[in-house]
Amino acid sequence: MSEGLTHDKLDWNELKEERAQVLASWPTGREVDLDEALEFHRKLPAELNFAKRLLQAKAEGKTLAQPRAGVADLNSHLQLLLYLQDEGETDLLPTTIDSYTRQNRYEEAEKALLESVREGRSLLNGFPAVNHGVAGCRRIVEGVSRPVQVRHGTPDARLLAEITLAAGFTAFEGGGISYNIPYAKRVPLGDSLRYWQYVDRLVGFYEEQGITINREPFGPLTGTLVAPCISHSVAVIEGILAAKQGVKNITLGYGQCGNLVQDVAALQTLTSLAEEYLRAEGIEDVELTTVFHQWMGGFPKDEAKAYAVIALGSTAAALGKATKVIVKTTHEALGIPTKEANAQAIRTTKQVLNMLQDQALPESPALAEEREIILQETRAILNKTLELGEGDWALGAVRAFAAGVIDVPFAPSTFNLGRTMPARDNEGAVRFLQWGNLPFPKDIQNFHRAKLEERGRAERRPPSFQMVVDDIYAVSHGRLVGRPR
Amino acid sequence: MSEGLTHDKLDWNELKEERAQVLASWPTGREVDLDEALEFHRKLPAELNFAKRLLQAKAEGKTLAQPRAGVADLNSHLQLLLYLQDEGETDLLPTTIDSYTRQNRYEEAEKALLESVREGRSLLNGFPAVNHGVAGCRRIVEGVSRPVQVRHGTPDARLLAEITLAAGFTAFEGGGISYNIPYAKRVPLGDSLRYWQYVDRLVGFYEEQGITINREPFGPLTGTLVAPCISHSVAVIEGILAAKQGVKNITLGYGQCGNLVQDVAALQTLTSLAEEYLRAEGIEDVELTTVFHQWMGGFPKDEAKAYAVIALGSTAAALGKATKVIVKTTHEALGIPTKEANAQAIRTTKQVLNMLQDQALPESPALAEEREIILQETRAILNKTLELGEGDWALGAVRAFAAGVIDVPFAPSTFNLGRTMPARDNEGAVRFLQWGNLPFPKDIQNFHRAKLEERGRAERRPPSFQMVVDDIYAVSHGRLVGRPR
Amino acid sequence: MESKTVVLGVIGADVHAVGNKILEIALTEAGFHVVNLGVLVSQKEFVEAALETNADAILVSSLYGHAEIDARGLREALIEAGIGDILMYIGGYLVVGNQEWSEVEAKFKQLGFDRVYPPSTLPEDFIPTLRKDLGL
Amino acid sequence: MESKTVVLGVIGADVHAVGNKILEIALTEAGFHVVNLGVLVSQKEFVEAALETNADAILVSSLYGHAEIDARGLREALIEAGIGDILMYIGGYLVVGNQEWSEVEAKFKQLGFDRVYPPSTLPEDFIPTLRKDLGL
Ligand code: B12
Ligand code: B12
Repeated sequence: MSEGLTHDKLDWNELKEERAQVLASWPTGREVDLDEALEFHRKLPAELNFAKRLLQAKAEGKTLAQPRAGVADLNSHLQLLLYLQDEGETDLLPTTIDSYTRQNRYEEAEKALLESVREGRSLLNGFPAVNHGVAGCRRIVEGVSRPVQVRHGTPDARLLAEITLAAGFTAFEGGGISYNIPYAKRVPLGDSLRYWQYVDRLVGFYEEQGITINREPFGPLTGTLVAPCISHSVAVIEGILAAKQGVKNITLGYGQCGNLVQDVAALQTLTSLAEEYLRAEGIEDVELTTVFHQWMGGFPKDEAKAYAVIALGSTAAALGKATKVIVKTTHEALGIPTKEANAQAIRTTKQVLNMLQDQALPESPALAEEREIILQETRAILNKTLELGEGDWALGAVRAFAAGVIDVPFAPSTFNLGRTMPARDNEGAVRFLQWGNLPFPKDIQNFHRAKLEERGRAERRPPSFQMVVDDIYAVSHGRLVGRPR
Repeated sequence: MSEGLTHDKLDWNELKEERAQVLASWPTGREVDLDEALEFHRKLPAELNFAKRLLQAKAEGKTLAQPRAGVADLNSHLQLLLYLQDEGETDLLPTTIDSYTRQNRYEEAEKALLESVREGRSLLNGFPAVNHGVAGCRRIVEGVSRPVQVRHGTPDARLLAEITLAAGFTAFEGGGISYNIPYAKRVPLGDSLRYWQYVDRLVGFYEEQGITINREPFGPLTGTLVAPCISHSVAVIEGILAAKQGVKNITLGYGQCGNLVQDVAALQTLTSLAEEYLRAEGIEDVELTTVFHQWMGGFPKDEAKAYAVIALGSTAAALGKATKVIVKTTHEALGIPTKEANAQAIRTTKQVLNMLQDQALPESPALAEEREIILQETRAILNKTLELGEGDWALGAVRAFAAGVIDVPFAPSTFNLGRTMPARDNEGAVRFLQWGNLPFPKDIQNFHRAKLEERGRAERRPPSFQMVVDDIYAVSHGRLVGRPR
Repeated sequence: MESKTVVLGVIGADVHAVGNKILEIALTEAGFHVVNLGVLVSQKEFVEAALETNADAILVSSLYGHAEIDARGLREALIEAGIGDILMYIGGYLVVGNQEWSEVEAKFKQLGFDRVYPPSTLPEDFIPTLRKDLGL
Repeated sequence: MESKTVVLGVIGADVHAVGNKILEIALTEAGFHVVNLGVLVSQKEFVEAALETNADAILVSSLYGHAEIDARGLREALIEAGIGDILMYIGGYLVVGNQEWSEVEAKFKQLGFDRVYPPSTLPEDFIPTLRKDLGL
């Protein structure tokens, strides 16, 4: 699949054959009619267009809230979204796709969907949009009064994109790296990059016809001690790759690490880095916004404590002026949330966002230093990646992962080297105990070493893997830094 | 009562007659036996002494959590505290006193207590400690395994102090200003100051016998748009007055205003100001700690939103490194909380405190500026107060209130001038729309004027009383700044 | 339009002053003549003020949870003073804790209040009704 | 002491890798020989690995909610492969949402699991039992 991979724009006409194959891979593919879809999008009121809603928020300096949600059955899913809209007071809506669909296992999804309808409860952890087809999905878009995004974790989302965009969804999460490395084991990175060029090219086609679709690389990756430089590198690369295919409205993501200064510095550097590298590619007409994910690692089981984690994430998002924040729930450590728990978490989040709406983390030397660290680390990774790719970002990404120049901690993919070992420093910022092959200059290496030694001294133990394990459990056990018990 | 009021130390022997009168004012007064009480305190394990627990937390840089709680019946109250200890995971315990006792209406308290026992539900909004007497109160102190504080709102708390301290409580909230101006209408300030000198002298007596009792002026006052300079002035004066009577362990309080920078600046200046003015009085041996009150104004009714307000308060407390934080509950806008709601709020608070334990708001120009404003304003008020008092803080306080040099917004007391009008600026910090007779220098006056004009421009309306009304409702309606609807 | 007189106050040992100030402003803006007794108001003060000012209505606030005890007998005292049929409202946090509203309402209706308002009532929520009840 | 072999893996289309890595470390530290199949493991892979390594136990993880569907028939496949009596545990977030635990446990016992563990089980919560079950 990935033979001859480059970051250049795919030729829409040459894609015809591939599109025919993709649409034939499951019966509902037949329902896709681009002309009819464009017509539908043109009639969609502006406030239901996800891309426009984000730009409005950005202009107003507001942070919007968005939950995750998806169940198997169509009517139940629509009811769920309406509940989150009306009782959750949400700004943006999601449609989270189930895990079989994410692995293109539509038959299994179909079986579980039927069983779900029969048993009257969802046996799927999301909404099987491909199985519901264009007409089914459109009932969602037409049934709600907030913009809706497709959220998933699919290495090959070509059919899912064809169907949901034709149905009228106006935002599509994911990317060739971020929906492969944390979400797959054996899908070659070149393959998923190519699949996602197809998706981006499709979005680019809509854009050429005057319909702006928002695209959002998945920021948090494995959600577990992912330092900003790793997720920023992936976000910038996926942003460039999307822009090359004609995407004009991109939301870059980052998952809360937990140290307020690091989190705000991460948000502040995310778009500036992307702009810097886009400009270097001669791309100046892309609208960038940011998304902050509330804590993506293990949660406390106690709902009262989970509220604290949710509010802290909202605080960082607000003080860092993210364009939107993805909301967790108090059921995070219990299972897929009820609609009530989901709505409550959105309201908690919105109260924090509203109360902090007019405030930002004040500029300070600590914040500036943290930004500088993130900028230097990310540039080191990105520059090396481009060098490996001999000027091509797609090739560069494949080679950078193979070489461990980009290396996502705890990732299941065999195409990720897995040599880095993150751990928190004494103030809870995520640093590297081992940076593997990350191309860090000496002073950055020393910085990480010093930071972990400082923690080691405070804890009277040498920096070691036990710190990592303690850090992984820490938030669910009620703290940020995994101190020795 | 207040004739001949000065800030000098009361002579313990000269107090004998007054003590006899106080103890005779309700039958349980007879139970007070100071020698027996001292014996009990001496045997109390160190970890149950409130003052020591605070010093430990201060040394470790930790912020402790403390709820409010009190019901009429003794057993029910003990059960309530045990629940907050075991299920709430609280660090410190309270015993909140009912409103009849606060007004010395022990007969009414007695009636309501009996009716509460009969009906099996509390008809009182707190624990009538005087009616329960020394023996009753001691069952509380002996029944729990956290230090317990008496929290109330009593202009004349002499008997309450005698009884609860004799029972073994190791911390006593209140002060001659802070438990009068927001809590009474017609009690002359000189009288309440003198009543509280009695209380402080009693605490000083315990101290002379080697028993440290913590004293805490009530920081938030009316809880409604009280700018730091007002509450800091009161805190410093009450701190000095307590220290003059021999109190050695004082916790100074501040109620969350809502702007993070202002709140942290307030916490940072609170002890430094107190030290400065104590030193000027030649007092150097007082241990100072701080208490941060989560949002004291009107709360949102929705529990999910209330969680956000609670978590935001905890965040400011942690980032400002308060020694303890007083916890609100999600039932704040519904009525006195159930024990479950109370415990949940403590756990939410503790999760925030723990996760932010190793972080502080980084030093920044904005923070320094805010501190400078608070320092200048408070010094202006305090210096004028001392001038009015001709070197005496007690006299100065009486005259300062009469002159509006200290002026608490929305206070019910007729001894408060009530000429100031606070309102939020465009970033939510509490400023003055009208500063009445607060002795602000010209540049400070201009600062407030400019801040409110800035907000006015943003809202396209001139600064006016409508802003104040909007600000009062704002948090319960889901935001901090009361923007025009 | 002739303006109606209302007596306003927070009953008992209650010192919650903020809502009281807001109500005074809102009622005055709505055209009422407001006699505001402030906080810590006894039953006697309510009765005397109503008599003295020839008031058309009494608005009792209670925020701190003791209203049940504090308001008992107020209607009887008004009857005794010869103004037993004066319109009387009560509002605030009327009981300790968060109890079933219908029961709270019934309890205070029985104590002689014509209308009973739950926590967080805004001026705009009841002033129209007050005008109607007073024939405005 | 001879060391027992356990096969470890996350079943179905599930990619939650963190707990799996932690379990591998903890079991290895506890003296087991761990054959870790990682995430996205099919029933067939579990059976083959158990056969090939002559394993003493199979530890199945499922975090994403589809265990009910993914684990159906695994015991039967093991029986067919001639190792039907191998000790088998399952743990994680086994169903979609937060369902009554006793029902979840019963459901998976019926599917042929010897022990069923709820969310947030720590290594120290089950390794002692595993040792006992394996006669260590
Ligand atoms: C600020 C505050 C204080 C301040 C008051 C300062 C002052 N002197 O004014 C301080 C800190 C001193 C204080 C003290 C106490 N408080 Co207080 N306080 C509050 C708080 C947070 C806000 C009140 C407020 O100002 N709201 C804003 C104004 C604008 O709204 P409002 O007062 O509700 O009034 C509006 C409506 O109710 C309505 N309304 C009011 N009266 C009437 C009458 C009629 C006829 C109508 C139609 C409408 C109406 O119109 C008003 C304008 O919109 C509330 C909880 C909350 N609401 O979030 C607790 C609360 C009222 N307090 C409470 C308590 C118990 C106390 C204390 C006993 C301390 C304690 N145990 O915690 C003491 C009592 C002191 C005393 N003797 O009265 C409880 C009452 C509980 C209950 N009834 O079950 C509450 C509900 C908090 C709680 N959940 O525990 N408090
Ligand atoms: C991090 C995370 C992710 C990361 C995973 C990255 C990666 N590749 O590893 C990402 C973001 C990619 C992700 C994706 C998804 N996730 Co996820 N994820 C989590 C989260 C937050 C933490 C998991 C974790 O790492 N915990 C830390 C480790 C150490 O703990 P652990 O995994 O629980 O494992 C321990 C124990 O369970 C136990 N254990 C595990 N297995 C076994 C086996 C035996 C025999 C025994 C005895 C014990 C045992 O021991 C382990 C060590 O202590 C949890 C919620 C939570 N716990 O707070 C949700 C959660 C597991 N995810 C969930 C879901 C639904 C998904 C998605 C479908 C997306 C969605 N709809 O939101 C996708 C699924 C992708 C897929 N195909 O699998 C749900 C499952 C819901 C349910 N079952 O009802 C959870 C519970 C969140 C929720 N409440 O909705 N997720």
